[in-house]
Amino acid sequence: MVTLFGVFLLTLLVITAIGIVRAQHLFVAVMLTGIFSLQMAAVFFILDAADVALTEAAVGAGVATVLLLGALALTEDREKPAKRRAWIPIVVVSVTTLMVIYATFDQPRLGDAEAPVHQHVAPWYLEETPRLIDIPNVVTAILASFRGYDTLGELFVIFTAGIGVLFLLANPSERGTLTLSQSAEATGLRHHLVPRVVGRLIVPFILLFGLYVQFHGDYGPGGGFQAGALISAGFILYALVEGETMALRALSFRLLGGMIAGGALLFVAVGIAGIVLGGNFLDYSVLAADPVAGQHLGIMLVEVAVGITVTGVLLTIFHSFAAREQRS
Amino acid sequence: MYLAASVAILVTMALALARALLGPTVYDRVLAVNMFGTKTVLLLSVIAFLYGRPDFLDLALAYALINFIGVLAVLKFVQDYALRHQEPGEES
Amino acid sequence: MEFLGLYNYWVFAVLLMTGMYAVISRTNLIKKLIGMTIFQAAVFLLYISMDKVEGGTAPIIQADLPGQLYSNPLPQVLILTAIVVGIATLSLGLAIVVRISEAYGTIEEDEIREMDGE
Amino acid sequence: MELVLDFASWVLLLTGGAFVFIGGIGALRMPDFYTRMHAASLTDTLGTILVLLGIILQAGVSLAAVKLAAIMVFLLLTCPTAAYALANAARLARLAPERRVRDE
Repeated sequence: MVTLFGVFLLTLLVITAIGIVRAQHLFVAVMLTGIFSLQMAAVFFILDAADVALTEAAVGAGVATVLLLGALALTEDREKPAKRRAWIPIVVVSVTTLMVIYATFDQPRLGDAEAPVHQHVAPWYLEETPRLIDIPNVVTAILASFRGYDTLGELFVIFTAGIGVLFLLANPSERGTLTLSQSAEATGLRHHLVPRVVGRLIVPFILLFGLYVQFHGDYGPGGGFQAGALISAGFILYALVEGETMALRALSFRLLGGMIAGGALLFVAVGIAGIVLGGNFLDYSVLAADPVAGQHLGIMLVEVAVGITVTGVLLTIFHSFAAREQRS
Repeated sequence: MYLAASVAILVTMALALARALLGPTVYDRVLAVNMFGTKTVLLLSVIAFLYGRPDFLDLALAYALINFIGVLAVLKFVQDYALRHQEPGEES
Repeated sequence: MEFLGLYNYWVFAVLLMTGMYAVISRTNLIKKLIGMTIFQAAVFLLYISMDKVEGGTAPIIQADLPGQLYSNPLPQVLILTAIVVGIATLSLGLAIVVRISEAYGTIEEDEIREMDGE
Repeated sequence: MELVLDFASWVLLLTGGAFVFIGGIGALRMPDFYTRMHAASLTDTLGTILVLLGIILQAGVSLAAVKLAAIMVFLLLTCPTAAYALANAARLARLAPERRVRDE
């Protein structure tokens, strides 16, 4: 029955995607992207991927819409109508769609336990995680320990993207001491009493929930990526209701820069600590006397590192866009 | 009975999507996004119980906490827009 | 019910190409980026569809239920990180679009080409 | 006792589902934006309360019930705020009418 829910949601997903492409008004496209993200999260949840759904929820609801609106405010919010009807793309896209659909007939059916993808390393991860690492959430175990190299790489991609946005948008002379004018824009929604009161009330809960997701990630859905996105959503809410200036007073640009670098360095430091103590890079078993306790410690430190960097990068990006808006 | 409730929620999601696609004003679409968000919270809670894993309510909780940030961002966007485009003598 | 087993992959194909269409046929740069996120989401959907095991549950081990089947955790790890990387790269793209808009006064690709004197 | 609780949660879930559905119809069929908002946000909150209460009765005294109660409280706080922000945005745009903000 739940599979049918999935089919229904997937159909809505396709309709939404076509709606996004057809929308002339970019603002409308952004709003439909919000719906698209909600549907994706529900589909992920139905397909047993609770961690992924939580990530999509934290990123799609809190951060993506705000960033896209920030970019629209800096550019244009309307697409120019196409001068001519593009036949070639339609033909190319239709033919490719049919080819990909033809290729899917060789795919194993959804939920087939005999599919090749389930035969390789996945059973080993599921069997050995309780013995080697002893945390219930296998996703966190793989993310932080078994495939720690991957995660380190991904973290550095995020790091690089954050630095790139900073280079492109932040004014060098203002960096570090970015102070915003007290104009009406800089104060955000301060004069709106209802959002301000409710926002103030909700922000601590979002941050608390973010910390819960961060440190409960070994036992339930969660971890550094989700927590980073949730905590940045909390600070973005604070910046919206209290103004950029107040948010930067809480977490200054300089501190955010430190967080971006500090998280990545902490991850590498944990890896090097493994070498120093006689193991391999990112081998947490040697971090404590007991290998399993070492794994617990290593996973916690690495997840904290991820959380710090993700928070730093997302907030830096948000503030860079907002500061650009001030100047223009 | 979970099924009945979730079918009602799914149909409402489709209605909200229809409103989002039809418009006619952009605010109708924002309204539809917000509606879709609360319906997602409900659907996730119901499915968590259908699956018998109530520890996954964290997801619904996350949406309940941060889903309204998008609408606040819309308010700020429109407000800034109105401020920037309010040149004297310009009316349409 | 047999054909429903492939429905996820068909949706993947259609979404992939919807995103692709936005990227290759639209001239607006932000629309292209939004198309790219749809393309990305299609890939996420493909991976997550592959992880499902019939009768399985999310790979968070329940000690009180031995013998419980779990879905494949590996694609979930890949996609979990890819979502956050996706938003980071999207904002990098948006930052570039903002700079283009400031330099050229437009974000339409063909107008930018004209200004470059092609 | 078990039966009474089951029946109560059954009724709550069904009425909640009905309210959610009616809200959806209202949001689709009402003639203009402000009335649509009224339909959406009013029955939204009521439907949400009923559905979540129905699930809480099923969950019994557990961590899940606490989480559900938290979800309910947060939704009741954030939904009206979102409605306020949306109505304000719409009003602002009417005050400074600008074709680019208005669709079409």
